[in-house]
Amino acid sequence: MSNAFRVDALGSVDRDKSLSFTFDGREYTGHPGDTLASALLANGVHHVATSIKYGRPRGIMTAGVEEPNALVQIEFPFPEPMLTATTVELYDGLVARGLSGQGRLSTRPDTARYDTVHAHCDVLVVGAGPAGLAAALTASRAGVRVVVVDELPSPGGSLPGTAPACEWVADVTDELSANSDVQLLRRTTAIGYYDDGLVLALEKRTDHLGAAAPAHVSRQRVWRIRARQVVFATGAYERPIAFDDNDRPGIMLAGSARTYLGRFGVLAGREVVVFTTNDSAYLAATELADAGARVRAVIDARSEVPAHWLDACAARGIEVRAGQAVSGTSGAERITGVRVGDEEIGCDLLLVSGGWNPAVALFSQARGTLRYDGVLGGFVPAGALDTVRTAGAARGVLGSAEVVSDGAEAALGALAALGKTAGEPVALPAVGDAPAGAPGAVLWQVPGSDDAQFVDLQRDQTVADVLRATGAGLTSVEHVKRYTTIGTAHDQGRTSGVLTSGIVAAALGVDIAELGTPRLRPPALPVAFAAFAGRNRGELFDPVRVTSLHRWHVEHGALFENVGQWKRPWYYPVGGETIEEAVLRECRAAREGVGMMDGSTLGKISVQGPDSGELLDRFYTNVMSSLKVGRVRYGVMCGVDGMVFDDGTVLRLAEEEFLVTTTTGNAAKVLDRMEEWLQTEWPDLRVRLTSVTEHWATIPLVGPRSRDVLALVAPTLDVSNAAFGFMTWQDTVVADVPARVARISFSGELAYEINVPAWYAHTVWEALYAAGGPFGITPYGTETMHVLRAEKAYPIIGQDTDGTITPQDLGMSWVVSGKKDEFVGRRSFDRAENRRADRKQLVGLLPVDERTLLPEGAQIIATETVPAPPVPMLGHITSSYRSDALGRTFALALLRGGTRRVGETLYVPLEGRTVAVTVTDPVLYDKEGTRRDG
Amino acid sequence: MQLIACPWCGEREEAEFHYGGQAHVPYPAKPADLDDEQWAQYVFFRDNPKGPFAERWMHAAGCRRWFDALRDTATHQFLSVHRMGEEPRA
Amino acid sequence: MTVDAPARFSPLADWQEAFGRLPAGFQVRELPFLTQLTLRVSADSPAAKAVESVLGIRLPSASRAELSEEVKALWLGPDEWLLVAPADTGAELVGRLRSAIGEEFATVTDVSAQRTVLSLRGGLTREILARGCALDLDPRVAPVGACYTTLLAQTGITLVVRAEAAASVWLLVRSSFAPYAAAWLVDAATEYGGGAG
Amino acid sequence: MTGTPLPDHPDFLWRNPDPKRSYEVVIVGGGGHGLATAYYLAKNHGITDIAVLEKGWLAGGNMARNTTIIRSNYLWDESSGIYEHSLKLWETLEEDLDYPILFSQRGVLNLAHTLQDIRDSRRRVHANQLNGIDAEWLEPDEVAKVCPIVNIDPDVRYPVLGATYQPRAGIAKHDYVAWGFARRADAYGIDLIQNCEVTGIDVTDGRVTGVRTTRGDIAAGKVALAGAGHTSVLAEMVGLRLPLQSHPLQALVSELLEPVHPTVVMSNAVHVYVSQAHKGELVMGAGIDSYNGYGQRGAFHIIERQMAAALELFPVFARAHMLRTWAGIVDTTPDASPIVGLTPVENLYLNCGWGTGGFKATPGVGWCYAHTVATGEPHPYNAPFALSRFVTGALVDEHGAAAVAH
Repeated sequence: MSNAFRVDALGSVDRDKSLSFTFDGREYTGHPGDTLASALLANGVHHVATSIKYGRPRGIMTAGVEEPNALVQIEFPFPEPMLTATTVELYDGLVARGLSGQGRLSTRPDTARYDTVHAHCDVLVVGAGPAGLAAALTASRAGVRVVVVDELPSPGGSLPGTAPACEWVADVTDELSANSDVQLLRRTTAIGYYDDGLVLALEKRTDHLGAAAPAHVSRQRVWRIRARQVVFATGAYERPIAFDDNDRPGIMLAGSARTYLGRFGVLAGREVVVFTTNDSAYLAATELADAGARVRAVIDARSEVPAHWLDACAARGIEVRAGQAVSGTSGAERITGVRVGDEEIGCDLLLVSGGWNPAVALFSQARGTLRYDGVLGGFVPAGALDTVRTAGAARGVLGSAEVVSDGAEAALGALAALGKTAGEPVALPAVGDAPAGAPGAVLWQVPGSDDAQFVDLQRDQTVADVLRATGAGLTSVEHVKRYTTIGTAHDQGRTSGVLTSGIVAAALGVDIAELGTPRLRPPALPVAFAAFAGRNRGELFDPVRVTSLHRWHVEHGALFENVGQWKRPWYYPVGGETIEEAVLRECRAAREGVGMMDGSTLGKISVQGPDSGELLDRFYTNVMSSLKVGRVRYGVMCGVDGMVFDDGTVLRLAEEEFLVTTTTGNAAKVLDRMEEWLQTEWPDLRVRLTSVTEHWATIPLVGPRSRDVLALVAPTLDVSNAAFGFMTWQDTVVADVPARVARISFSGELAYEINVPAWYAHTVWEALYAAGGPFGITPYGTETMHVLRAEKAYPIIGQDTDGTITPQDLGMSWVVSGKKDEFVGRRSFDRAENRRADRKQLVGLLPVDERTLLPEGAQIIATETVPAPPVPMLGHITSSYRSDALGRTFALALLRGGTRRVGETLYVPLEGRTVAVTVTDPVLYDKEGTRRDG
Repeated sequence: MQLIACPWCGEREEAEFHYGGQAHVPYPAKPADLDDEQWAQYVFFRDNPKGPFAERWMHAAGCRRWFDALRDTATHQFLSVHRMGEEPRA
Repeated sequence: MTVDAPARFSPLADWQEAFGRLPAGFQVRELPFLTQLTLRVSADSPAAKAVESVLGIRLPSASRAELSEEVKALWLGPDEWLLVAPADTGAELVGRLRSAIGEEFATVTDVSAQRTVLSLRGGLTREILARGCALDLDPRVAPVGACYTTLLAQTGITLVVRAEAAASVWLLVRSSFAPYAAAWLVDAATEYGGGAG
Repeated sequence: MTGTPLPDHPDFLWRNPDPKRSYEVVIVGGGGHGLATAYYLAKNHGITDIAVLEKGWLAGGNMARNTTIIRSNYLWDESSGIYEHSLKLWETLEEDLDYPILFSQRGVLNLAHTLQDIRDSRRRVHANQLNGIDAEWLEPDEVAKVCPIVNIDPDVRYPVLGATYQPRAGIAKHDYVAWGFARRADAYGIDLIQNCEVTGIDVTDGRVTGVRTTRGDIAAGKVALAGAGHTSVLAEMVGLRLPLQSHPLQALVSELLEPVHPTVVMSNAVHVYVSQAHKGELVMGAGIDSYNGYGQRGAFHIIERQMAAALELFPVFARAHMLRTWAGIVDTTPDASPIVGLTPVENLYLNCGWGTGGFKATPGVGWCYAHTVATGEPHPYNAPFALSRFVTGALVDEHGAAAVAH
């Protein structure tokens, strides 16, 4: 009985090929061109899902994205939750099952590719139905750049599958395809309108290929189409009617039955009753009858039916009952009959048409206003916007010929807005429309049992639920939506929204035009998370920034730390060392022999111009303008709030040229901030800033033997303390490479910072590494750097500060100039809160037990036993390490009134105990500074 | 994703820009002369109108120039942009 | 002085093989070690004129590059250009420019290793760039000489249209972001075969 | 539990009265905070001559647009004080309101991705514990036990290095919460007046006397502002300038899914926070849009970025579908902490600046703000959040602890 409901000579599926698929555990066949829904219907399957709340059988109600019932879970080739059977293109091997409310995510990783493409055009046409095609062709002939997106595999939309219509579609499509300035995107659904003509669309590129989809082609693609003019030719959705038991399988919207017949050659039933409020359903009645169905009756809620439809029905033996309504249905898994008045009419298919709701979601997102059309019984665009217009059924125009003209008209409007002249007019298709009909009636509900009349089938909400909401005091449709959850499901209320408003308006006795409908939010179609993520996954999720020495670090076994987007060597374990062992070894080398590290990530800003010193004086808390050429000075910058913002060294390269270094994490922020103030506050200063961060590689060479190593690789440089003193710099040649070397130390040891153009970093690094071999030169990473600097109480901005700490809090009053009246942030130091004696200040903490390593982040309290909460906290530990040099553990902490507490014993509460600590001056190593000159 | 018309580079996507908040809030000439209240006004208080708002933006991923813009915060639409120190142009 | 010049490595030295596997319609090559100078000068100032006379070109206006001479000038901002010259000419060029500028206010900074230059060519170039660049690169909108500093996916780039017929562009990218840019370009070409590696 | 049908709302919620000419207290803003304040004014202070004025529909602003995360594990004593007060109220709120608010204490994980994240997280945990707040530090394998779908692979771009965990934290159903307060307030005789926009605030001799609205002038003994993102617009009516900036904040939901996500996960580093709500939908929040805006919509690249980050953390979400996105308007302050207290205008009170923290604070701030309005003095829990802190510099800076303090 395979495909028993397939009708010969209708539809465009490829009957020469068969596709096997499995639904709810049973195997079926269909054809290329089918959707899962059409293939199921061809096999006579109507019951495809179960409702979420009442567990009622549900069928296939529509033929498109508006489907509220036929929700399916794809299981093969890859699990995907909650798709509508009406939009899943059939492929060989598809395995799916009907859902009851919840979908299932795969636990397997999704290896499919997804991507994003930007496109630009003068006119974007959304929808390639009759209106859209006419709009696209009109625009195309004017010589502008056009993009057309359409959700179906082939253009044509709702046009009937008759020969003249098909021919017209083929002609238009051929002409569009021949124009290189026209891009026609099939299987592509516009999902959102964003600002300034940006429309996002989702293209399903390989879904229809199933398991045969090539792995290297993206499965789905998000198009970001930037259009100067947009025409939404998005059609309309047919509206159901609320009547008793209106949710059974075999109840379908009338237009959808036409689609199944015309596009897929599928007769959705053999014994048919049609219930309508308007002319459009007569097309379904006659077409289905012509295809062999027995149409038992057309129940028309209107008292007057146009004569030509009466004639057409009579000619086919179809009874028309005017002024009547379907008041209920019977059946279990499938409808078996309808009740009209006192009479029961047997059927296996009930077609319903309550009129048409223009698809206005995208127009609404574009902030177009809607108005209620009383004849249509729906909301239509109130008018075109400057750059956005609607055409055809999307603005309530019905009838193929009218729709085509309207599409062309919309494109002419767009062209006029672009200042373009139209080309040759578009020919109308010979579709032989029916004579003008009578207006439809607006009917929301047939009186009956409110609790058996479904409004939102996906949420299982009935008229009774709506009335309960209004009875509870709710007067806004948004409240009713939330009370009932109507419109919040997968279909976003495409079939239920206007109906709900109609029922609410009737219940409250207000005008539906005033009441409106719930707001439609993007995306217009549910979109897989992965499609939006696109290619920004895995290694492309976020750029990895690396220095020119990265390969060396990798080859030498470094483990890396993420610092912003940078990968920095964290430590270099040797022979299975733990981090603790490695860091102790690295520290020892730097303190006793020589170490080297990659400091290239430090921010570097070239500051040039006659007013450079003045600019720096305004930013740094100390004076930079007095720095002599050839010398280096440490500086701190604050925010306007007086809190430490960044620190670093400043080299004066020439009378009018400084080189500023920043912390790694703040490199861009410091440059941005300096540029901002220069451009906006002080444009009169003659200064230019240029980032040279990545031009220079920076290699600190650190330790008592660093001088020996440098001497070997820089034979022309006098490395003696007399010739090359602390906090000076020199241009020289290192390993045959022109280099700038500075005597800067972030460890307290004798140290040189060697800067070379980044291309040469590897060569210079290797030369240092080789020359240092006899001295045991040891590469070290950020962890060792942190220990070394902590032993000297050099703060790490962001670790020992948290945006609430001033230079004074860090014990660095010396870096705050008393000579300057003003620098950024100075005024904040005088606020009440800044004058408090009990501010948190940076101190050292020595655990009384020298082996106890305090956890960073631990809090400090005054008592050995922990009182009941809330416990008064005195501060917290910012840095904590095991020190090779000190032979013990130590910590830095921000402690309330800390400098006055030096010598006190305080306590750090840890799980179930407290650790006694002695407060000390933060500088714990070489307080006298004897080591910096070697 | 709005398009913002950089006064130098023309229209670019908003992701290229950095927001700088309210425009025309000059750094006080002599901060030391301000009382705490006045200083707090400069540091922390900015207008927050619903409607047209004079703002500063920077074309961070482009020419890196700061510029002034008049933007409607109710609709998010830019009403005008102009270069620093120049008069607004529609 | 030594006989051999010290070895140097460009940011994408390790990527030649991956670039070599790209499809015919999308050829990527790193142009290593080009001299790059940041010039900051007020347009039309005496200093700018002095620079122009040294280079023999007019400094290009917004969103344009001047490509006619040996030293190319790329507009980066209203008072900022990137001068791109053959490798190893930086010191000499800086010297010439600074002496021409004299006492006027303009700055020239050697930033040769700050960015690397990628040459992209082939019929797929625009299509692949469109996967991460939001700008309209249609030749009618972005003709030869167009120069945009913008975003490619998540990295800043300066894009210069070198030739229309062969769809040839330069991408200048910060050295630390260059491996990301390379990985992104190679990945973007996956669906055309080759390159996926 | 995930995947169960929602309980029905009561058959009656509230009257829809016309405004009277005068009230003892007028609350401007019928969101969660305004409704909770009205409720606690009646319950704790016996004041019922109150109107709550709402320019649209009740609880239709941020209350309808947030991701419903409730937690109290904030860094500073001042913050954890008021949020923990709130969390304690949440724990009995269902009975108190006699409304099924679906408060689900499923725990919240705040992920750490960098070494500095770890330091900041542990600092917060230590502080929380000493403040009597349940907080734990979890290593990556323990994170996976709490939430098996989190990707703890160390080789990803920003690996999960651990997390803080507050077991008592969780989520609730926002509409139910708001309507629970509203129904109780209405039952006390408080007038909830919708479609009533305040267009002016009357002040005589430095003292507030009433408001002007689209539904007529209303005299008031006291006026309490609870306008969230629109507070600047309201304060401007009396010439009061506030350190507030209003920004779009976006969120989204998926379709209904079988239970996969048992807790709440937040990652400030990559701007993701996600839970699976009662019916089974994934509810996710994104980062704040950078610019000021009252448009209740944000830019799409924020969502795109968030999807990428979500998939890094939760690869199983790849084929979940985004059903709807929306945006609220959050009013942010320079220190990422709220402003709750008195104003220079007598009998005019201020509650604003909650940024992304407003929902979780609803009962707590309602309680404290009611105290402030009733007594004319701030409650100890909101005293630190005075407007004056921006002058003295006594900020409660939550930026350091949570760049996005959801």
